Amino acid sequence: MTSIAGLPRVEHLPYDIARIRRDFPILKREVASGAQLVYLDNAATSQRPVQVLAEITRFYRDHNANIHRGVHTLSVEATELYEQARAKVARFIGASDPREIIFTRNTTEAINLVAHSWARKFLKAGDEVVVSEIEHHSNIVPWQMLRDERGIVLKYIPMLPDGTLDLDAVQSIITERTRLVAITAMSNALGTIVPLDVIVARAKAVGALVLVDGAQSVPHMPVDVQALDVDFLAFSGHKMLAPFGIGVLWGRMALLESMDPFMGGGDMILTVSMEQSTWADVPAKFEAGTPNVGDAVALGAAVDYLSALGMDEVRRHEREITDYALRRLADVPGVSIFGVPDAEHRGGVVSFELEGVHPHDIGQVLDTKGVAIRTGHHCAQPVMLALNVPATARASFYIYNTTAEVDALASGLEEVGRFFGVRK
Amino acid sequence: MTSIAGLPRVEHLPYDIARIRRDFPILKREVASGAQLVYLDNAATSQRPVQVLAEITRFYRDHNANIHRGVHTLSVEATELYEQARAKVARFIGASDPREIIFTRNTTEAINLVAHSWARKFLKAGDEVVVSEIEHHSNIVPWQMLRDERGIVLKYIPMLPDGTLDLDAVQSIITERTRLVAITAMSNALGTIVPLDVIVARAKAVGALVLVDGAQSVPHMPVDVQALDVDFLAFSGHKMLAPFGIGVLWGRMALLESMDPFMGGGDMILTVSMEQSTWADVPAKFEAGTPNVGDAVALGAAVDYLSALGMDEVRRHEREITDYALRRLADVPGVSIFGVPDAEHRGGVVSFELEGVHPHDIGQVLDTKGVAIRTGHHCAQPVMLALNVPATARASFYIYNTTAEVDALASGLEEVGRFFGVRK
Amino acid sequence: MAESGLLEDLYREIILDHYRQPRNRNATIEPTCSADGANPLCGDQVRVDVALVDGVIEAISFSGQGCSISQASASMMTEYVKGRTVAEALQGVDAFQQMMLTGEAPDLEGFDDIASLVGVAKFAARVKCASLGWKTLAQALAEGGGTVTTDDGSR
Amino acid sequence: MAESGLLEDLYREIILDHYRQPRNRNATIEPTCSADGANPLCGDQVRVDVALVDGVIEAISFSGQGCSISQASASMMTEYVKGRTVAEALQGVDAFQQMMLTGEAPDLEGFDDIASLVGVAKFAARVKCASLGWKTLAQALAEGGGTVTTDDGSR
Ligand SMILES: Cc1ncc(COP(=O)(O)O)c(C=O)c1O
Ligand SMILES: Cc1ncc(COP(=O)(O)O)c(C=O)c1O
Repeated sequence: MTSIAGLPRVEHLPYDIARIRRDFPILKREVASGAQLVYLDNAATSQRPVQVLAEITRFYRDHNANIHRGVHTLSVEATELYEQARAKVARFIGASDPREIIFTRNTTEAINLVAHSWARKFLKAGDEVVVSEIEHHSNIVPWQMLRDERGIVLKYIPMLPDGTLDLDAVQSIITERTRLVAITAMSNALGTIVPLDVIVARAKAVGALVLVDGAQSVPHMPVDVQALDVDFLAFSGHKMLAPFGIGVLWGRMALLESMDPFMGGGDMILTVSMEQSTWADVPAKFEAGTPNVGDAVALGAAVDYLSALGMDEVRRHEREITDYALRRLADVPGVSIFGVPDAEHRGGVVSFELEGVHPHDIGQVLDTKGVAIRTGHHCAQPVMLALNVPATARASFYIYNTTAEVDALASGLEEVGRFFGVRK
Repeated sequence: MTSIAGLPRVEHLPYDIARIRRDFPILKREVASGAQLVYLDNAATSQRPVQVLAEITRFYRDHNANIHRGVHTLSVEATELYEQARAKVARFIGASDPREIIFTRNTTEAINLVAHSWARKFLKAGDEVVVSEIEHHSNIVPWQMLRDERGIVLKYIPMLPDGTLDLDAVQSIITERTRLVAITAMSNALGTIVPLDVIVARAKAVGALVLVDGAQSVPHMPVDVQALDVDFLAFSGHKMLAPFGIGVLWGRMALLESMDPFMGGGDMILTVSMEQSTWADVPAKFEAGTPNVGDAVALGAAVDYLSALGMDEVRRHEREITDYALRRLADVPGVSIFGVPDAEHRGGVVSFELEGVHPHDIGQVLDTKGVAIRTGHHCAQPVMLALNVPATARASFYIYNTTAEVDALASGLEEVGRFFGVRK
Repeated sequence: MAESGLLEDLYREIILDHYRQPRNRNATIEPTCSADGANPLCGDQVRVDVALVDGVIEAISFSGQGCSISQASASMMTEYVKGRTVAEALQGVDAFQQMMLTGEAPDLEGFDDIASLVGVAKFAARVKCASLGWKTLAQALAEGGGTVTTDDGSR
Repeated sequence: MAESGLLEDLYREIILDHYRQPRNRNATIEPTCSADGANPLCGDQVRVDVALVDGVIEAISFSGQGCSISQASASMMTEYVKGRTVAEALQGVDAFQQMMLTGEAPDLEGFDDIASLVGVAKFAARVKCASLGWKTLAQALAEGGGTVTTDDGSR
């Protein structure tokens, strides 16, 4: 097992946006209309730099083999690369032990794994799981399914009209019966940054565990599991420069050891007889079947890329862009922005509506200008319900976005307004 | 949803091994000792042709976006490519409806999905699930877990000493209480090709469903789900030229519709409120969270590659290589081969032992000659138990392997024998 | 501009007209059958109420919310089917679905406005929006009414 | 040949000698403590029986099956610890583990044969084989004996 100490150091690079953009050739692409792409759908998935794509190709062209303890050179190399990626991810989120990193397909599988392997084992009817009203469906539906199957009680920390959580309610909603608080660090629909410390403090006070949905925080800001003092962290590679198909569950070693396996199959066993099987140790216990070795290795490269920039710098850049976007869009006739008004308390996500124009139409018209935004419920229907809108339009930023791209969005919106006859 | 009829035709290519090998640059690699790679570990995972690697890069460089019903160009393109891959896979295995293709991580997840979403819903204590003694752990452990959780009865069709199944026992083991027969089409440890027709006939007679573990058959021989007349088929992309991280569960539409979801999260829902959620239709119901779009698209390219060769030709080539290997290895002093003696009834898998030398040592010494084989229990410990060996050495072939490579294996084994002092 | 051409392909003037001034929207009728339709992934919702007399659609109303395409298409649908028999209406539904599939406008009497939606066929993500009103009408006319959704599990 | 050099790095003559003629294998002793070890992924198994008298390993036996590396290493281990105190034996276990980690042979009296296993450190997949006998010995000497495995969940 590769140790964190054994990893090569990552060289720090200055934050040079022109250089960064050159690493993403897709940004030079034109869409059907002939307009150049302005990619503002990063909360759905990020783009991938050439370094990550090169790593995928390099892995398959030079080292590809199955890692199941093969004795031949390729298998040994592939195993080393896979375990090195695990160590890189551990270092990236401040985990002390690479074995605490479980590779999953995505955030969704990571959360389902906890619902299956921890909650099904340790929770009984009447035990409470607390989530919030601003969760992504992936952090709601697994708990609803568990509720329906096992009779646990599912409670929500309410959202205030500005998209923040009702922190006063936290004290009364998290109770002595609460066994788990499963909470997002950042809302994908509104960009709200959740003050985890308040929630963790209350959870600790009642002896509940804390699972953080880091799908939107790990890609965009420094995250340190020791400093957060939480128990589980789930996130997806595809939102942080890595390929689709690879995600992470981090958990405290003692917890992971206490849990049941999730799926059964090759590689998660110690012994199998026709009568009975015994389980392998963590993390293998949770990685049944042939893992996604290639994409895990590529996630290691993605993490290196982000580390070279520095997550503080990533956050600084996004805060600047978001601040600019909040001000720029406020000037567009008919636009109203949902959520907290300042970039200090939100990630690089700006959800908005344009008076008299359905989000779907906004997205469609912007697309002809090359501007790619997301429209819909963003897998957060409870948020839509609370805002009393069927859907919103959402622009979301990442390391390569520029203020010029925000301008393109704003002037595109002005044209949408004209096209659909929004009064000035 | 892309239809099969709408897919482009695949041009047939003559079986030209020199051309095929050029598509796999890794085959020119040298291992640490300076010897050229002879890759004979294909049952663990295949190599990937440049066409598949190019497709991954092309997807991410030109079309990358999340597919969750985005309205912008990239998202529409990515969705189309993803659904086209689904249709390609459907065509490849003779499924009539692309919606019957569920993308999973691998065979293991596909089988666990059935255990979770079908068996947990429809089986009750005392119901029987029948597997065989030659199954991969992935088709044993999920059923043992279900047995321990729900009290179903797990039965095994025994293996005969030659590695074939005891077909006489099939009649008595599959009974009126049998609800599911989960059976491999080809043993990964011994290469045994299972006469599925016999088993399907008996299963039908008692009204049991049949799940086929196609991890070793779909990559290596023509497979048509209509002709097989089975209910589920599970297989892995990484054993058939596609990347890691993508696998398939095929199931009959009516069955899939009757099943509960597997994981909960984004994209598998129709509506989510804080109180209750409703499920999306098949296949989305089973694909919670962001799918592995890039690798699914690459699987489509892999399937095109295999279709261009023709699966009949693939099988013919492997039968020839296997036939040659069986004869060639029989001549090596001290070698005994496990399993059926003729290549007609086995896939391209040759498991063997070398008198007086532990498989691990065989693998290690061969590696210095560049020859990559697998040693161990091949995730089939019951087979090892039945053969009364701790492990075997296994060579397994694919479309690019040559008789010259079999010769390299054989002369390597001769040297292993000399090195460890096997008497002639 | 290239992009404007594309845009106008989708958003023909007649469509915007129906969107801004929907026909038979929230009309007061005494329905004999109704159905609800939803495209939950866009947030589109529509309800169709039909007053059938002797197999003829005497009056029709739609309500709900959605994008311009879904609203305009529902509006045009109501205009088209009003006064027609159930069989004719269902034929219209078929013709519409066909148009979305093939990208070719059918040669059908009274379909001229509707044919302006032909451009939608090029926008896979929007076909569901355009079809919603029509599918909901078919559901209303079918025995029992009920709820339809245009999310077929594909993406 | 290049490959031969590599091979001989791993399979030193002394290792093959211990493999072909294991010392203290299946010896008849009256054990005071024992432990079983397994490396299920290779099929390696070993049992270590120890006869302790006043904190000194008076007699030792190993049995089981496995590859040349695991067998030779267990054989060398028994030779090394026989006659030593528990503390000295455990120091040997530490020194061995250290050697596998660093790829450098320790400067320890009586470790000369064992140092021939230093080449194993370069073969990640084989370190577990080489360590099995030593870990099992440590387990036997620890309170209670029991079972160890060298599969730590990594690959
Ligand atoms: C027959 C068989 N079934 C199942 C599997 C499991 O496949 P995966 O590890 O891709 O899930 C394998 C792969 O080794 C296999 O050979
Ligand atoms: C906050 C949040 N949680 C969970 C998810 C689900 O991630 P995935 O679809 O990669 O499983 C997302 C992605 O949209 C998200 O933004």
